[in-house]
Amino acid sequence: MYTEKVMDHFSNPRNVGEIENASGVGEVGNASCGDIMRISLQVEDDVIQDVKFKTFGCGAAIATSSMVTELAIGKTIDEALILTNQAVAEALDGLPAAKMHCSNLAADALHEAIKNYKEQNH
Amino acid sequence: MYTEKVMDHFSNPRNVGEIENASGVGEVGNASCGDIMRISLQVEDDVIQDVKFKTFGCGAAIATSSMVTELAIGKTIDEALILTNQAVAEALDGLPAAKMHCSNLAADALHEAIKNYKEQNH
Amino acid sequence: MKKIYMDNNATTAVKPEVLEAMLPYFCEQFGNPSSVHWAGQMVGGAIEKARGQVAKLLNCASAEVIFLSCGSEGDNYAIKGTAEALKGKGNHIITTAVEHPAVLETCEALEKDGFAVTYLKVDQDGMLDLAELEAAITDKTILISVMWANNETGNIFPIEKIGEIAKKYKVRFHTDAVQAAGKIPVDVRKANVDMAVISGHKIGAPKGVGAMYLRRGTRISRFMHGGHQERNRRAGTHNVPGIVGLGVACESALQNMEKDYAYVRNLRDKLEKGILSSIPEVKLNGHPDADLRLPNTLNVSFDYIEGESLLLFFDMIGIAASSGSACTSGSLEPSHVMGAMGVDIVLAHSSTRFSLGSDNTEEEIDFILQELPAIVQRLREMSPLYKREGPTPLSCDDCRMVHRAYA
Amino acid sequence: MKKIYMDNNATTAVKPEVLEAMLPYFCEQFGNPSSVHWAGQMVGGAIEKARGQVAKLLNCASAEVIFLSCGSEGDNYAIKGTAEALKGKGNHIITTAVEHPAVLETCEALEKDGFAVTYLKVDQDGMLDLAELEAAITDKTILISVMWANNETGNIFPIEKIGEIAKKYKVRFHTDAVQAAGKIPVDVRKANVDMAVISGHKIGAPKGVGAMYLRRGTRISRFMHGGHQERNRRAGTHNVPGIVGLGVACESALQNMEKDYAYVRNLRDKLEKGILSSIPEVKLNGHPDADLRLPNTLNVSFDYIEGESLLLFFDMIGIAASSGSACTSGSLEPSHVMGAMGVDIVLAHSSTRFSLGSDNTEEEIDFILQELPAIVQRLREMSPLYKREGPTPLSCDDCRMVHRAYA
Ligand SMILES: Cc1ncc(COP(=O)(O)O)c(C=O)c1O
Ligand SMILES: Cc1ncc(COP(=O)(O)O)c(C=O)c1O
Repeated sequence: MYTEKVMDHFSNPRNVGEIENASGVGEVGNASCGDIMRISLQVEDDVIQDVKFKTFGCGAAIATSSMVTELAIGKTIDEALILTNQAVAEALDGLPAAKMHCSNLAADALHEAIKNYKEQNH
Repeated sequence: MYTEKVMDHFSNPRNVGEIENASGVGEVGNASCGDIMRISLQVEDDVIQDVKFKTFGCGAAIATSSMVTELAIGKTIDEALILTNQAVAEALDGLPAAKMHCSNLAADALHEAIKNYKEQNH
Repeated sequence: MKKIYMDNNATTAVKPEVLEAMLPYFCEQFGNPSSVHWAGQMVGGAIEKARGQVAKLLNCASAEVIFLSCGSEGDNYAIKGTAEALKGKGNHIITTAVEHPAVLETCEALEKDGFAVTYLKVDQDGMLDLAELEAAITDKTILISVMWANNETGNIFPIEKIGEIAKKYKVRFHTDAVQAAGKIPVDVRKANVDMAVISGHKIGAPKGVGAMYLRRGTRISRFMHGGHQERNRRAGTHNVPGIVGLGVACESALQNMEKDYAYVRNLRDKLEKGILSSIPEVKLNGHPDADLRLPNTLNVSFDYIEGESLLLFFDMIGIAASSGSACTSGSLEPSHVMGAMGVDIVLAHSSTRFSLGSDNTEEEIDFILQELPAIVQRLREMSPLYKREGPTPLSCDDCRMVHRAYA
Repeated sequence: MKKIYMDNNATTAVKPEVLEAMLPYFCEQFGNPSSVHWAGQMVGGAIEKARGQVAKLLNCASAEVIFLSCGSEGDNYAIKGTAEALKGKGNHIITTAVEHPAVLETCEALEKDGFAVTYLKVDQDGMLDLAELEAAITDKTILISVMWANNETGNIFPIEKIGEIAKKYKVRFHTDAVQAAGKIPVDVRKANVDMAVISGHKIGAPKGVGAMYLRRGTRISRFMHGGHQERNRRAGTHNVPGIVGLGVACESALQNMEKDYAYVRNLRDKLEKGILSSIPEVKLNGHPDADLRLPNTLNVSFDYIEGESLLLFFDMIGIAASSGSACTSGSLEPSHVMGAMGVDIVLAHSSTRFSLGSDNTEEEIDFILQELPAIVQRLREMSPLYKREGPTPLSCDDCRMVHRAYA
């Protein structure tokens, strides 16, 4: 069902947790769909220094969350804003069709967190 | 599908043929149903001395025809008239349910032959 | 006693390589492919592999293959599913008088629900008049259903030409390819077919599995409601070993098709010529041009003899064949296919089908040709119709009543 | 890695004695039982033997057993066949909100055809109110369909009492006994059931075969049209090996029922107690009285965790279980059974089913109880819902739309 990369990120998720005194926090998803993703950021000079996630959801939800944290760290917030859910799925060598919609929201959560950071800082 | 007795009478049918100058001949059945039985009798002093049959039909039709000839030989015509299709089937240790109606007409053919004999002689 | 099996249109033995491929899926890889865990995941790939193998035989995409439980289910699904999905467009269905009961009875059931069905006639060779087919199309016609090859006579219908007509009038086209698939090329794309049905046990796969080609984008209502299997098209836990077997059988059939066609056809032609030349008063049922019949099928009527008794005599010497006579099929009327071809009723009752497979041998043909004349003669001597003087008694109202009760 | 299979309600491995009994029917005794010749006749007895074995498990007459391709087909046939046969009498069907999709989707399809369906609610323990059932009956009610046992929770419904109500009001009564048969006594006569459906692959027979008990004299329209198999009740060439396997599995289930019940129940109770006592914030789904659940089924929700990820973590250490979460079933909503029981949506997503079989061992239970707490804790630490301060975001209009597109 899942690619090796998905299984790797799912079974050894990177950057799990919540950043205390985060620069920004974003959450997307809802319990009906079975996926909730929460991303917290630490941003310095508009560069993402650290990202952590917490996710309630299926294997795809956890793996995309983990992957998005890896992709985001070190990027400027503008670079991170053009990161798409599709790109996250591709970085994982793809997701099953049924998972593309609801479980592939990690980039959205990242964008929400950046938005939240911007609201607080600009 | 068929009992051993049916298969015996089917594979080695008794009294196949037609009696020349028969005392009586009876035929029942039709091509639509796939069964036609023809019985010819030789009767002396109202006792059936010989019976022969010709049958177009399935295994059950041939076996019941063969059996009815065996049952009839030596009987008086009155005794033969009370022989039923059911009795013929029982003498063969039974027939499949689907064969009880159309293929089990041998006693009827015998009765027709007796009727024909009576018409000619009384 | 040596056993000679010549009833491959009724069912085939499972091919050894098919059974071998199936075996791991009963006790070891037994998972439900819908499951997330190892037991489910280890079989999912097997199903998709089989889907590809079926697709290759039919020349379609894997995603256009739906696995089912048998050929009958495919015919029911294709026809009822179309009727339900397109009832807003029209209520007219065109089929033929010589289809398998899975098509005919389904159409008859739809007639009770307000659909109008045209049952195209066939000529004495069992062939369709395509002009008649075209003329039957109205703006209410939602479906044409014509079998690719007939199970009793082996007649092959001009599916490509019918596909062109269907395309011209934009009418959906279903074909029951149960007898054709694996024996002759069945290219659903080339023939412009929208739905094609096959059944495993006719091609060396086990009983209890079938498949339908459903052209991408074809709207169809569900037949089997329930779970989400087969992308919501067919509910019920996948018959994994059966599906694996069907896949391997399709691959094997495709691989061996040319070779098997030539081999089996040669045997069949020998049997055909032998019977027609050595036994008097025999009628060939089906198209006289052997190219227009399946390579493995021979259907002949031995006049004056009822089919079941012939089969039983065959059986005594180990030969398995089948008959179009009433008594063998559970109903009380002879084959509707013989009826539609205008075959005389006695000849219809005496119709006998030999359907060969690649396991048959030339020695078997020789044996049959050697034994057959005496058997036929013996039964003829027993028949009141042979050398008969008077007319043959034909109909019987009683029995028709019984027939109706059964039907 | 040792594999621990605890998903027997999804499907079971074929029992060795079942496969052994089936094996001769693929390549050697491969005939079509409808055939007159040796190849057909040598398998006819096998089918009738299996019919007797199924009948014995259900306590009915052999002639009341119809072989089918799966449980879903049985539910489709029973419900659609009744609706069609009795539509002159009425158009009302009573079922429950917790049936298998094979029943629910079939009823929903009938609603489109003008039937009215009452979906009885269940309480928080997943149980029916029989007074409500009785009150739902009108003079238009033609069918009551209530499952014998629920596949997700294992809840056993009071089929005998429902049978009495059905009898009192002379309404036909169908029960989906797919999960009950073979695990607990299923006596269709005692329960006054008219139709009961079972499926092979839930009781150690292969996938692709099922059976229906149809009480003698029950009028039903055909579902699978076509040939005359099964006394005109189910078209399609018999799945001989599958049927043989189903027969042996039924015999074996009957023989071992008491022993297996005690054995499996003991393991399940240990697992249940162990989980509930060692992990906080766990909810039992189903009736708290273990006597009212199948002996093999345990359904629990681990709060804050989505089911599929739990299953995948289980899978990494070899444990196969299943989940009521949306993501695992192909649709996007969590289990309708959890929904009907009023289980909170997060808990519904975290519901996990362990369904045991007689192959499971005490060591396996110990292993699970040892590993489970850490897995649950790890996923909880990862969950934004665990120790959350704000409210849980609940609904999403977008996704509902997608759900509809899928259904
Ligand atoms: C209660 C119940 N009914 C029906 C079915 C359907 O059975 P099958 O998969 O054999 O169609 C199942 C299993 O999936 C079930 O658990
Ligand atoms: C032409 C044709 N269609 C359909 C079927 C039905 O197939 P199945 O027995 O797999 O349901 C058969 C065989 O019986 C057939 O010959």
